[in-house]
Amino acid sequence: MKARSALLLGSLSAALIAFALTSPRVVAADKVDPAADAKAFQNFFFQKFPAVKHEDFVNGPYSMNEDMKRQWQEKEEFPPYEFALDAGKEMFATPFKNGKSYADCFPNGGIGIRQTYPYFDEKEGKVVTLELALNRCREANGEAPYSYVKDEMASLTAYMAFTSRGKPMDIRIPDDPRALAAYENGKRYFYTRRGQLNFSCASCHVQSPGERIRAEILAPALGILNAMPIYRSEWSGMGTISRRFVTCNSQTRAVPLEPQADEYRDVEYFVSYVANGLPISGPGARP
Amino acid sequence: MKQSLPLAMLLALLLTLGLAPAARAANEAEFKAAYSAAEAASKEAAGMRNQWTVTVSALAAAKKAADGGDFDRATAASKEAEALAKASIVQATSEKEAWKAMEIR
Amino acid sequence: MTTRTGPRATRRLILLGAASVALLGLGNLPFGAAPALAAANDKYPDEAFKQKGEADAIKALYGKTAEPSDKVKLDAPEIAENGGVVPISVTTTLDKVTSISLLVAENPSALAASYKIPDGTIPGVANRLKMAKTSNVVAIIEADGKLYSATKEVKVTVGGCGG
Amino acid sequence: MASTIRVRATSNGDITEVQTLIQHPMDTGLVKDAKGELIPAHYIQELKFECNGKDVFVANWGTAVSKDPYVKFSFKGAKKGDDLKISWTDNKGGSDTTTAKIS
Repeated sequence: MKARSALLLGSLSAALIAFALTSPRVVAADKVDPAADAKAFQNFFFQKFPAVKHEDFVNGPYSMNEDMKRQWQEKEEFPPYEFALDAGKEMFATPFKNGKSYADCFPNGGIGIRQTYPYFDEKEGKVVTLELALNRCREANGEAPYSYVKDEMASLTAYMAFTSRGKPMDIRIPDDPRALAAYENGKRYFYTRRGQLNFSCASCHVQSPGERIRAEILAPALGILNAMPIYRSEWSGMGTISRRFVTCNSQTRAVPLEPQADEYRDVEYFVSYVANGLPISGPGARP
Repeated sequence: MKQSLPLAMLLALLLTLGLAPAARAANEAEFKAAYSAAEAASKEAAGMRNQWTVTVSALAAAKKAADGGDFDRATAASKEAEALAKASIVQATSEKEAWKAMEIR
Repeated sequence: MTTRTGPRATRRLILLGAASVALLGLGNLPFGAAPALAAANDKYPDEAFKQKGEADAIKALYGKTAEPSDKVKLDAPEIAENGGVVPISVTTTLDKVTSISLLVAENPSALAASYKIPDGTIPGVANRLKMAKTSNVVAIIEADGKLYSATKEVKVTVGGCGG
Repeated sequence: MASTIRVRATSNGDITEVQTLIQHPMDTGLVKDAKGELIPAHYIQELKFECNGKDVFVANWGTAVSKDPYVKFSFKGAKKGDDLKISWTDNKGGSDTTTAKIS
């Protein structure tokens, strides 16, 4: 990290110094300041879409287009994720073979806590996502882990998200250099172009939200994970955050990493952190 | 498609010189060299966690063509795979710094 | 848009691909079992559902033609967010309505759904239909023995950037 | 196993609004599976709603109705507490039925 930022400062020299005078944050370019990042990130969207109410950003494409919003509201009357939600509730209540259940693995019995995930685990020194915690809970109780991209994991996370609906996203970054590094790694992944189409997450979700990509409207990056997991008409099924990251990668013709790879956990950490304060709206229905 | 032009010229050359039988063996060696170069570049790209799906499918197409004995197509596909892998390596290297320009400040 | 790397062709892309191909081989839909079932309750308009074209389906279903009427209110999106789930609803101010049907002209078989409206039931329905591609959606209402219709075009295409 | 039919029947005044979501693949018979074989057609053909011994709504569906189909309609002549019987049959002879109280 040190060498690269020194190189950066050297090469930008004059322009940077002039710019540094105006906003002190840049002088300390390599000192990571998540709180300032989050503020800048949110203001970028609030100024770019002044007509959109702040909490509406979590509705993704539907906050960007009236016709799509109407189709969504009609679906929401009896949403297609209804079955996953019921299945998740039932699974959550069914004890494991050893008598314990998910409630024993999570604070507050796992109810109304989704907004605190992913969190930075200081023992492990890494970001732990809700999907990872669920599988670890299963393994700790002698059960086989679920696939990260299939329906069981989506049903469980759908129910846990449902119990947190409306609660503001509340991601914490502890005062631990490894947490800052994970956050910065997530930010790097978010803005890094990949795949033969040479897109980064930002190319679509920061530079052109609200615009069409064939039939679909691009969702703004702000609050894009607040509605997870989502039932997508395109998959005619549920999708977890892992499934969304993997499919997004392959759409830009980048070979996806394995679900819950460090980069995915870090980018989830970054994207969730900058959406702090916006309400959880999962599970969601999307095109 | 950009590969087809050199391929066509190669074929034309072979036909005129009537070296078809000798060319058949040389092509296999030529393919092996091209394929291993492509594989090396592809491994490097994967090592940088920035592999492209098109590189993987070009490599697979090369192998399939070679198994079928069509070494001309196999060599062309290997060359394409190598080019794609190299491009993904350039992308990963340049993005190490370039991403900061996109960052919302 | 051919996906050279076949295995990842998503279900929806297959739907689109197969739908356009299947236009030719429609005849062999396994309706063998259905008529026996339908005979048990003769209400299932099997013949109408097999018709390819929209006009034939209406003729098979009602035996007469419809005239457009602004009393039939057809509510459908301008651009479908996804061809697999298109929310479409019909309401009307006509009275003595006995049947409402919905047709998607460009689908492999035009007739999508047909509803019987006994008296005492409000003449209207909302449902979610599948559309193979951009097409006219036609709502037919049978009121007091006459047919009224409304038509709206709904644009449908695939989503996403590449793959 | 829980019923495949989710229903919400709410009445205000003389009008009862009914919303139903049914868990069913609604395969068109035109889609290929991962191995390239056609998935045979499997779709609900008839969905019937009965209240107080009378049909209040009968749906005849083709292959163009979405997966996990949804339908909404309203009818008169019922009140809170009445039973609404919902039943469907599909082209493979499958079926399911449930009864819901109008709330």
